[in-house]
Amino acid sequence: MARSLDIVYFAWVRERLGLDQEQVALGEGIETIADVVMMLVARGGVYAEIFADLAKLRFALDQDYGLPASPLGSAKELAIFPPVTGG
Amino acid sequence: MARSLDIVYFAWVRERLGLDQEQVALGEGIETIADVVMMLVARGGVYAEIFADLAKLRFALDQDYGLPASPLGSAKELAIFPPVTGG
Amino acid sequence: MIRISVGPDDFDIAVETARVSGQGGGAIASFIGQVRDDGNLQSLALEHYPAMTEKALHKIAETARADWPLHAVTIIHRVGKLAVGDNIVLVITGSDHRGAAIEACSFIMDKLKTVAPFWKKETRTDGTTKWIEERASDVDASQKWDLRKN
Amino acid sequence: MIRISVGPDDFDIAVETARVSGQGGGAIASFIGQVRDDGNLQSLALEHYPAMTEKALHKIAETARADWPLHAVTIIHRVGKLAVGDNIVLVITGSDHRGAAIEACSFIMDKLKTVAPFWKKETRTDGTTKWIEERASDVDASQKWDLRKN
Repeated sequence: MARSLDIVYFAWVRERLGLDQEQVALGEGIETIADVVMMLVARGGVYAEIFADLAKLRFALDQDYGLPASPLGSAKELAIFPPVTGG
Repeated sequence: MARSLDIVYFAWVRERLGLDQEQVALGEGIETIADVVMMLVARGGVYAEIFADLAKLRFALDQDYGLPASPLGSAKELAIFPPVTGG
Repeated sequence: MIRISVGPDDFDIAVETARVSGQGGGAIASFIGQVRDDGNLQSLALEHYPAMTEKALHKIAETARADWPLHAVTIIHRVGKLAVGDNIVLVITGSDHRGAAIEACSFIMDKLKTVAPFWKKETRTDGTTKWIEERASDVDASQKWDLRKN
Repeated sequence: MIRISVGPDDFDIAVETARVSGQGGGAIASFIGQVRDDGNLQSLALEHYPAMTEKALHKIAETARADWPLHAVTIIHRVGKLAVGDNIVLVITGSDHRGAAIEACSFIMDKLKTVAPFWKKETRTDGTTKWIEERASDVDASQKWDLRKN
Protein backbone atom coordinates (compact mmCIF):
# COMPACT_ATOMS: atom_id res chain seq x y z
CA MET A 1 0.00 0.00 0.00
CA ALA A 2 1.44 3.35 -1.02
CA ARG A 3 2.04 5.74 1.87
CA SER A 4 0.83 9.29 1.47
CA LEU A 5 2.14 12.52 2.94
CA ASP A 6 0.55 15.94 3.22
CA ILE A 7 2.93 18.72 2.30
CA VAL A 8 2.17 22.25 3.48
CA TYR A 9 3.89 25.38 2.18
CA PHE A 10 4.29 28.80 3.72
CA ALA A 11 5.41 32.35 2.87
CA TRP A 12 7.24 32.78 -0.45
CA VAL A 13 7.37 29.02 -0.99
CA ARG A 14 3.58 28.96 -0.89
CA GLU A 15 3.31 32.05 -3.06
CA ARG A 16 5.74 30.91 -5.73
CA LEU A 17 4.11 27.50 -5.95
CA GLY A 18 0.64 29.05 -5.86
CA LEU A 19 -0.22 26.20 -3.51
CA ASP A 20 -0.97 25.90 0.22
CA GLN A 21 -0.74 22.16 0.41
CA GLU A 22 -0.82 18.99 -1.56
CA GLN A 23 -0.85 15.28 -0.91
CA VAL A 24 1.89 13.14 -2.39
CA ALA A 25 2.24 9.36 -2.63
CA LEU A 26 5.55 8.10 -1.32
CA GLY A 27 7.15 5.49 -3.54
CA GLU A 28 9.84 2.98 -2.59
CA GLY A 29 13.03 4.53 -1.28
CA ILE A 30 11.46 7.81 -0.16
CA GLU A 31 12.57 7.70 3.46
CA THR A 32 13.81 11.16 4.43
CA ILE A 33 12.81 14.79 4.05
CA ALA A 34 15.58 15.18 1.46
CA ASP A 35 14.10 12.27 -0.51
CA VAL A 36 10.75 14.08 -0.67
CA VAL A 37 12.41 17.31 -1.73
CA MET A 38 14.35 15.53 -4.49
CA MET A 39 11.06 14.05 -5.64
CA LEU A 40 9.62 17.59 -5.87
CA VAL A 41 12.71 18.89 -7.69
CA ALA A 42 12.29 16.10 -10.22
CA ARG A 43 8.99 17.69 -11.25
CA GLY A 44 11.03 20.47 -12.81
CA GLY A 45 9.75 24.01 -13.43
CA VAL A 46 9.11 26.15 -10.37
CA TYR A 47 9.54 23.11 -8.10
CA ALA A 48 13.07 22.63 -9.34
CA GLU A 49 13.81 26.33 -8.87
CA ILE A 50 12.44 26.56 -5.36
CA PHE A 51 13.63 23.30 -3.87
CA ALA A 52 17.07 23.02 -5.43
CA ASP A 53 18.76 24.90 -2.59
CA LEU A 54 17.94 23.14 0.67
CA ALA A 55 19.88 25.74 2.67
CA LYS A 56 17.19 28.33 1.91
CA LEU A 57 14.45 26.14 3.35
CA ARG A 58 13.32 24.85 6.69
CA PHE A 59 11.30 21.71 7.35
CA ALA A 60 8.94 20.40 9.98
CA LEU A 61 7.54 16.89 10.32
CA ASP A 62 4.24 16.77 12.12
CA GLN A 63 4.97 20.29 13.42
CA ASP A 64 8.45 19.60 14.78
CA TYR A 65 11.56 20.85 13.02
CA GLY A 66 13.42 18.30 10.93
CA LEU A 67 16.63 18.29 8.92
CA PRO A 68 16.93 17.11 5.33
CA ALA A 69 18.35 13.82 6.63
CA SER A 70 15.49 13.27 9.11
CA PRO A 71 13.55 10.07 8.41
CA LEU A 72 9.88 10.57 7.62
CA GLY A 73 8.89 7.74 9.95
CA SER A 74 5.13 7.71 10.30
CA ALA A 75 4.74 11.47 9.88
CA LYS A 76 1.49 12.65 8.29
CA GLU A 77 2.55 16.20 7.47
CA LEU A 78 5.69 17.76 6.08
CA ALA A 79 5.95 21.54 6.15
CA ILE A 80 8.36 23.37 3.87
CA PHE A 81 9.00 27.05 4.44
CA PRO A 82 11.66 29.78 4.48
CA PRO A 83 13.52 30.70 7.66
CA VAL A 84 11.06 32.27 10.07
CA THR A 85 10.85 36.04 10.58
CA GLY A 86 8.28 36.63 13.30
CA GLY A 87 8.56 38.58 16.52
CA MET B 1 34.08 83.54 59.04
CA ALA B 2 33.17 79.99 59.99
CA ARG B 3 31.82 77.88 57.12
CA SER B 4 28.65 75.95 57.78
CA LEU B 5 27.41 72.69 56.31
CA ASP B 6 23.96 71.14 56.29
CA ILE B 7 24.04 67.45 57.07
CA VAL B 8 21.04 65.31 56.10
CA TYR B 9 20.44 61.78 57.33
CA PHE B 10 18.37 58.94 55.88
CA ALA B 11 17.00 55.51 56.74
CA TRP B 12 18.41 53.88 59.86
CA VAL B 13 21.00 56.62 60.29
CA ARG B 14 18.18 59.15 60.56
CA GLU B 15 16.16 56.88 62.85
CA ARG B 16 18.99 56.09 65.23
CA LEU B 17 19.99 59.73 65.49
CA GLY B 18 16.37 60.80 65.76
CA LEU B 19 17.34 63.61 63.41
CA ASP B 20 16.62 64.47 59.77
CA GLN B 21 19.21 67.16 59.42
CA GLU B 22 21.39 69.55 61.27
CA GLN B 23 23.74 72.41 60.51
CA VAL B 24 27.32 72.21 61.66
CA ALA B 25 30.05 74.82 61.73
CA LEU B 26 33.25 73.67 60.07
CA GLY B 27 36.35 74.54 62.02
CA GLU B 28 39.91 74.74 60.75
CA GLY B 29 41.19 71.53 59.18
CA ILE B 30 37.76 70.10 58.32
CA GLU B 31 38.33 69.57 54.62
CA THR B 32 36.94 66.19 53.65
CA ILE B 33 33.86 64.06 54.26
CA ALA B 34 35.94 61.88 56.58
CA ASP B 35 36.91 64.98 58.59
CA VAL B 36 33.22 65.79 59.13
CA VAL B 37 32.47 62.22 60.14
CA MET B 38 35.35 62.21 62.63
CA MET B 39 33.94 65.43 64.05
CA LEU B 40 30.59 63.67 64.53
CA VAL B 41 32.24 60.62 66.09
CA ALA B 42 33.98 62.92 68.55
CA ARG B 43 30.57 63.82 69.96
CA GLY B 44 30.44 60.33 71.41
CA GLY B 45 27.23 58.46 72.26
CA VAL B 46 25.06 57.35 69.36
CA TYR B 47 27.14 59.46 66.95
CA ALA B 48 30.24 57.49 67.84
CA GLU B 49 28.34 54.22 67.43
CA ILE B 50 26.84 55.05 64.06
CA PHE B 51 29.71 56.79 62.36
CA ALA B 52 32.64 54.72 63.58
CA ASP B 53 32.40 52.29 60.66
CA LEU B 54 32.63 54.27 57.41
CA ALA B 55 32.20 51.11 55.33
CA LYS B 56 28.57 50.88 56.44
CA LEU B 57 27.79 54.36 55.19
CA ARG B 58 27.45 56.19 51.92
CA PHE B 59 27.93 59.91 51.36
CA ALA B 60 26.74 62.55 48.94
CA LEU B 61 27.94 66.14 48.60
CA ASP B 62 25.34 68.44 47.10
CA GLN B 63 23.48 65.32 45.86
CA ASP B 64 26.43 63.62 44.17
CA TYR B 65 28.12 60.59 45.67
CA GLY B 66 31.38 61.24 47.46
CA LEU B 67 33.99 59.10 49.17
CA PRO B 68 35.34 59.67 52.67
CA ALA B 69 38.41 61.28 51.14
CA SER B 70 36.38 63.64 48.93
CA PRO B 71 37.09 67.32 49.69
CA LEU B 72 34.06 69.31 50.83
CA GLY B 73 34.93 72.17 48.50
CA SER B 74 32.09 74.66 48.53
CA ALA B 75 29.38 72.04 49.10
CA LYS B 76 26.33 73.19 51.04
CA GLU B 77 24.88 69.79 51.89
CA LEU B 78 26.39 66.52 53.03
CA ALA B 79 24.11 63.48 53.06
CA ILE B 80 24.96 60.45 55.16
CA PHE B 81 22.99 57.24 54.65
CA PRO B 82 23.23 53.46 54.46
CA PRO B 83 23.72 51.66 51.14
CA VAL B 84 20.61 52.15 49.03
CA THR B 85 17.95 49.45 48.69
CA GLY B 86 15.37 50.75 46.25
CA GLY B 87 13.99 49.21 43.09
CA MET C 1 1.54 29.34 34.39
CA ILE C 2 2.08 29.56 30.68
CA ARG C 3 -0.25 31.58 28.48
CA ILE C 4 0.16 31.42 24.72
CA SER C 5 -2.08 33.29 22.33
CA VAL C 6 -1.82 33.63 18.56
CA GLY C 7 -4.36 35.52 16.53
CA PRO C 8 -5.29 38.77 14.83
CA ASP C 9 -6.40 40.64 17.95
CA ASP C 10 -4.37 43.28 19.72
CA PHE C 11 -3.35 42.74 23.34
CA ASP C 12 -3.75 44.90 26.41
CA ILE C 13 -0.43 45.27 28.23
CA ALA C 14 -2.16 46.25 31.48
CA VAL C 15 -4.41 43.18 31.50
CA GLU C 16 -1.56 40.86 30.57
CA THR C 17 0.78 42.35 33.15
CA ALA C 18 -1.85 41.99 35.87
CA ARG C 19 -2.31 38.35 34.91
CA VAL C 20 1.42 37.62 35.28
CA SER C 21 1.68 39.68 38.44
CA GLY C 22 -1.20 37.67 39.93
CA GLN C 23 0.95 34.54 39.74
CA GLY C 24 3.30 35.87 42.42
CA GLY C 25 6.89 36.98 42.44
CA GLY C 26 7.69 40.64 42.32
CA ALA C 27 9.78 40.93 39.19
CA ILE C 28 7.98 41.29 35.88
CA ALA C 29 9.86 41.76 32.63
CA SER C 30 8.18 42.38 29.33
CA PHE C 31 8.99 42.98 25.73
CA ILE C 32 6.73 44.43 23.05
CA GLY C 33 7.61 44.32 19.38
CA GLN C 34 5.77 46.73 17.10
CA VAL C 35 5.73 47.40 13.38
CA ARG C 36 8.57 49.87 12.96
CA ASP C 37 8.40 52.62 10.38
CA ASP C 38 11.78 52.52 8.69
CA GLY C 39 10.87 55.24 6.20
CA ASN C 40 8.42 54.00 3.62
CA LEU C 41 6.77 50.98 5.18
CA GLN C 42 3.04 50.78 4.58
CA SER C 43 2.03 47.60 6.37
CA LEU C 44 3.10 44.11 7.34
CA ALA C 45 1.28 40.87 6.69
CA LEU C 46 2.05 38.18 9.23
CA GLU C 47 1.54 34.59 8.15
CA HIS C 48 1.99 31.57 10.39
CA TYR C 49 1.68 27.80 10.47
CA PRO C 50 -1.35 27.41 12.72
CA ALA C 51 -0.88 23.74 13.53
CA MET C 52 2.70 24.36 14.68
CA THR C 53 2.75 27.88 16.12
CA GLU C 54 1.31 27.35 19.57
CA LYS C 55 3.27 24.13 19.97
CA ALA C 56 6.52 25.93 19.11
CA LEU C 57 5.75 28.82 21.47
CA HIS C 58 4.83 26.42 24.27
CA LYS C 59 8.13 24.64 23.84
CA ILE C 60 10.03 27.93 24.11
CA ALA C 61 8.09 28.88 27.23
CA GLU C 62 8.67 25.47 28.81
CA THR C 63 12.39 25.69 28.10
CA ALA C 64 12.48 29.11 29.74
CA ARG C 65 10.65 27.74 32.78
CA ALA C 66 13.16 24.92 33.05
CA ASP C 67 16.12 27.32 32.89
CA TRP C 68 14.89 30.16 35.09
CA PRO C 69 12.68 30.23 38.21
CA LEU C 70 9.55 31.71 36.65
CA HIS C 71 6.04 32.00 38.06
CA ALA C 72 4.47 32.90 34.74
CA VAL C 73 5.23 33.24 31.06
CA THR C 74 2.92 34.97 28.58
CA ILE C 75 3.56 34.99 24.84
CA ILE C 76 1.11 36.72 22.53
CA HIS C 77 1.79 37.01 18.83
CA ARG C 78 -0.45 38.66 16.30
CA VAL C 79 -1.03 37.51 12.73
CA GLY C 80 -2.70 39.09 9.72
CA LYS C 81 -2.29 42.58 8.36
CA LEU C 82 -0.67 45.13 10.66
CA ALA C 83 -0.01 48.84 10.19
CA VAL C 84 3.02 50.87 11.22
CA GLY C 85 3.05 51.26 15.00
CA ASP C 86 0.81 48.24 15.60
CA ASN C 87 1.76 45.70 18.22
CA ILE C 88 3.16 42.42 16.88
CA VAL C 89 4.38 40.48 19.88
CA LEU C 90 4.26 40.58 23.66
CA VAL C 91 6.36 38.49 26.02
CA ILE C 92 5.99 38.80 29.79
CA THR C 93 7.84 36.83 32.43
CA GLY C 94 7.26 36.84 36.16
CA SER C 95 9.82 35.74 38.73
CA ASP C 96 11.06 36.43 42.25
CA HIS C 97 14.23 37.87 40.72
CA ARG C 98 14.68 40.61 38.16
CA GLY C 99 17.69 38.92 36.57
CA ALA C 100 15.70 35.74 35.91
CA ALA C 101 12.68 37.64 34.59
CA ILE C 102 14.70 39.83 32.22
CA GLU C 103 16.98 37.05 30.95
CA ALA C 104 14.08 34.68 30.36
CA CYS C 105 12.18 37.40 28.49
CA SER C 106 15.23 38.04 26.31
CA PHE C 107 15.69 34.28 25.71
CA ILE C 108 12.06 33.83 24.71
CA MET C 109 12.23 36.69 22.20
CA ASP C 110 15.47 35.41 20.69
CA LYS C 111 14.06 31.90 20.29
CA LEU C 112 10.72 33.14 19.04
CA LYS C 113 12.49 35.10 16.31
CA THR C 114 14.34 32.05 15.02
CA VAL C 115 12.05 29.13 15.83
CA ALA C 116 8.39 30.14 15.89
CA PRO C 117 6.79 29.65 12.44
CA PHE C 118 5.85 33.22 11.55
CA TRP C 119 6.70 35.05 8.35
CA LYS C 120 6.47 38.76 7.65
CA LYS C 121 5.70 40.25 4.27
CA GLU C 122 6.10 43.98 3.99
CA THR C 123 4.23 46.35 1.73
CA ARG C 124 6.01 49.61 0.93
CA THR C 125 4.24 52.91 0.39
CA ASP C 126 4.93 52.53 -3.35
CA GLY C 127 2.94 49.30 -3.33
CA THR C 128 5.85 46.88 -3.70
CA THR C 129 5.89 43.84 -1.45
CA LYS C 130 8.71 41.71 -0.11
CA TRP C 131 9.08 38.78 2.26
CA ILE C 132 11.41 39.77 5.05
CA GLU C 133 14.54 37.67 5.22
CA GLU C 134 16.12 36.01 8.20
CA ARG C 135 18.71 38.22 9.88
CA ALA C 136 22.11 36.86 10.86
CA SER C 137 21.99 38.89 14.07
CA ASP C 138 18.82 37.06 15.11
CA VAL C 139 20.44 33.68 14.43
CA ASP C 140 23.48 34.73 16.46
CA ALA C 141 21.37 35.95 19.36
CA SER C 142 19.48 32.68 19.41
CA GLN C 143 22.57 30.50 19.26
CA LYS C 144 24.29 32.36 22.08
CA TRP C 145 21.78 30.91 24.52
CA ASP C 146 22.59 27.37 23.39
CA LEU C 147 26.32 27.94 23.75
CA ARG C 148 25.82 29.42 27.19
CA LYS C 149 24.26 26.20 28.41
CA ASN C 150 27.12 23.98 27.34
CA MET D 1 12.98 61.44 25.65
CA ILE D 2 13.60 60.79 29.29
CA ARG D 3 10.75 60.70 31.79
CA ILE D 4 11.54 60.42 35.48
CA SER D 5 8.86 60.36 38.14
CA VAL D 6 9.21 59.80 41.87
CA GLY D 7 6.25 59.95 44.21
CA PRO D 8 3.61 58.03 46.12
CA ASP D 9 1.25 57.45 43.18
CA ASP D 10 0.89 54.19 41.32
CA PHE D 11 1.65 54.05 37.59
CA ASP D 12 -0.36 52.79 34.64
CA ILE D 13 1.73 50.42 32.54
CA ALA D 14 -0.53 50.92 29.50
CA VAL D 15 -0.23 54.71 29.60
CA GLU D 16 3.52 54.59 30.16
CA THR D 17 4.07 52.03 27.42
CA ALA D 18 2.06 54.11 24.95
CA ARG D 19 4.17 57.13 25.82
CA VAL D 20 7.42 55.27 25.07
CA SER D 21 5.96 53.66 21.97
CA GLY D 22 4.95 57.10 20.70
CA GLN D 23 8.63 58.08 20.57
CA GLY D 24 9.28 55.62 17.73
CA GLY D 25 11.24 52.44 17.41
CA GLY D 26 9.48 49.15 17.56
CA ALA D 27 11.17 47.46 20.49
CA ILE D 28 9.91 48.25 23.97
CA ALA D 29 11.33 46.54 27.05
CA SER D 30 9.98 47.05 30.50
CA PHE D 31 10.55 45.93 34.03
CA ILE D 32 8.17 46.21 36.96
CA GLY D 33 9.25 45.59 40.53
CA GLN D 34 6.54 44.87 43.06
CA VAL D 35 6.42 44.25 46.80
CA ARG D 36 6.99 40.52 47.01
CA ASP D 37 5.31 38.46 49.70
CA ASP D 38 8.08 36.27 51.06
CA GLY D 39 5.86 34.71 53.72
CA ASN D 40 5.08 37.17 56.47
CA LEU D 41 5.66 40.58 54.98
CA GLN D 42 3.03 43.15 55.93
CA SER D 43 4.19 46.27 54.12
CA LEU D 44 7.18 48.26 52.93
CA ALA D 45 7.98 51.88 53.65
CA LEU D 46 10.06 53.50 50.95
CA GLU D 47 12.11 56.52 51.94
CA HIS D 48 14.20 58.60 49.58
CA TYR D 49 16.41 61.67 49.39
CA PRO D 50 14.17 64.02 47.43
CA ALA D 51 16.83 66.51 46.44
CA MET D 52 19.02 63.76 44.97
CA THR D 53 16.63 61.11 43.67
CA GLU D 54 15.56 62.57 40.34
CA LYS D 55 19.08 63.74 39.64
CA ALA D 56 20.44 60.23 40.24
CA LEU D 57 17.76 58.64 38.08
CA HIS D 58 18.35 61.13 35.30
CA LYS D 59 22.03 60.32 35.35
CA ILE D 60 21.30 56.61 35.01
CA ALA D 61 18.91 57.27 32.13
CA GLU D 62 21.43 59.53 30.39
CA THR D 63 24.14 56.92 30.74
CA ALA D 64 21.82 54.33 29.20
CA ARG D 65 21.05 56.67 26.32
CA ALA D 66 24.74 57.18 25.70
CA ASP D 67 25.42 53.44 25.66
CA TRP D 68 22.43 52.16 23.67
CA PRO D 69 20.42 53.66 20.80
CA LEU D 70 17.24 54.52 22.71
CA HIS D 71 14.29 56.63 21.66
CA ALA D 72 12.84 56.84 25.13
CA VAL D 73 13.54 55.97 28.75
CA THR D 74 10.93 56.07 31.50
CA ILE D 75 11.76 55.50 35.15
CA ILE D 76 9.01 55.69 37.74
CA HIS D 77 9.69 54.90 41.39
CA ARG D 78 7.19 55.02 44.17
CA VAL D 79 7.84 56.14 47.74
CA GLY D 80 5.85 55.92 50.95
CA LYS D 81 4.00 52.95 52.39
CA LEU D 82 3.35 50.05 50.03
CA ALA D 83 1.47 46.80 50.56
CA VAL D 84 2.33 43.31 49.33
CA GLY D 85 1.74 43.15 45.58
CA ASP D 86 1.96 46.91 45.09
CA ASN D 87 4.08 48.32 42.30
CA ILE D 88 7.39 49.83 43.38
CA VAL D 89 9.29 50.63 40.21
CA LEU D 90 8.76 50.75 36.47
CA VAL D 91 11.47 51.06 33.83
CA ILE D 92 10.62 51.22 30.13
CA THR D 93 13.05 51.60 27.26
CA GLY D 94 12.24 52.10 23.60
CA SER D 95 14.63 51.36 20.76
CA ASP D 96 14.76 50.15 17.17
CA HIS D 97 16.37 46.94 18.43
CA ARG D 98 15.16 44.48 21.02
CA GLY D 99 18.69 43.75 22.26
CA ALA D 100 19.33 47.42 22.99
CA ALA D 101 15.94 47.91 24.67
CA ILE D 102 16.29 44.85 26.91
CA GLU D 103 19.92 45.43 27.85
CA ALA D 104 19.34 49.09 28.63
CA CYS D 105 16.33 48.19 30.78
CA SER D 106 18.43 45.65 32.67
CA PHE D 107 21.26 48.17 33.08
CA ILE D 108 18.93 50.84 34.43
CA MET D 109 17.43 48.47 37.00
CA ASP D 110 20.86 47.27 38.15
CA LYS D 111 22.12 50.84 38.54
CA LEU D 112 18.91 52.03 40.16
CA LYS D 113 19.24 49.29 42.78
CA THR D 114 22.74 50.36 43.77
CA VAL D 115 22.85 54.10 43.10
CA ALA D 116 19.42 55.71 43.44
CA PRO D 117 18.87 57.00 46.99
CA PHE D 118 15.92 54.88 48.10
CA TRP D 119 15.69 52.81 51.25
CA LYS D 120 13.17 50.13 52.12
CA LYS D 121 11.93 49.37 55.60
CA GLU D 122 9.83 46.28 55.98
CA THR D 123 7.09 45.62 58.50
CA ARG D 124 6.38 41.98 59.24
CA THR D 125 2.94 40.59 60.06
CA ASP D 126 4.08 40.29 63.70
CA GLY D 127 4.70 44.04 63.74
CA THR D 128 8.50 43.96 63.76
CA THR D 129 10.29 46.34 61.42
CA LYS D 130 13.65 46.17 59.73
CA TRP D 131 15.63 48.23 57.23
CA ILE D 132 16.47 46.06 54.25
CA GLU D 133 20.19 45.63 53.73
CA GLU D 134 22.16 45.96 50.54
CA ARG D 135 22.50 42.66 48.70
CA ALA D 136 25.86 41.51 47.36
CA SER D 137 24.14 40.16 44.23
CA ASP D 138 22.86 43.65 43.45
CA VAL D 139 26.32 45.13 43.84
CA ASP D 140 27.75 42.43 41.57
CA ALA D 141 25.07 42.98 38.93
CA SER D 142 25.77 46.71 38.94
CA GLN D 143 29.54 46.33 38.71
CA LYS D 144 29.34 43.90 35.81
CA TRP D 145 28.15 46.73 33.56
CA ASP D 146 31.18 48.84 34.48
CA LEU D 147 33.57 45.98 33.80
CA ARG D 148 31.91 45.33 30.46
CA LYS D 149 32.74 48.82 29.29
CA ASN D 150 36.45 48.60 30.00
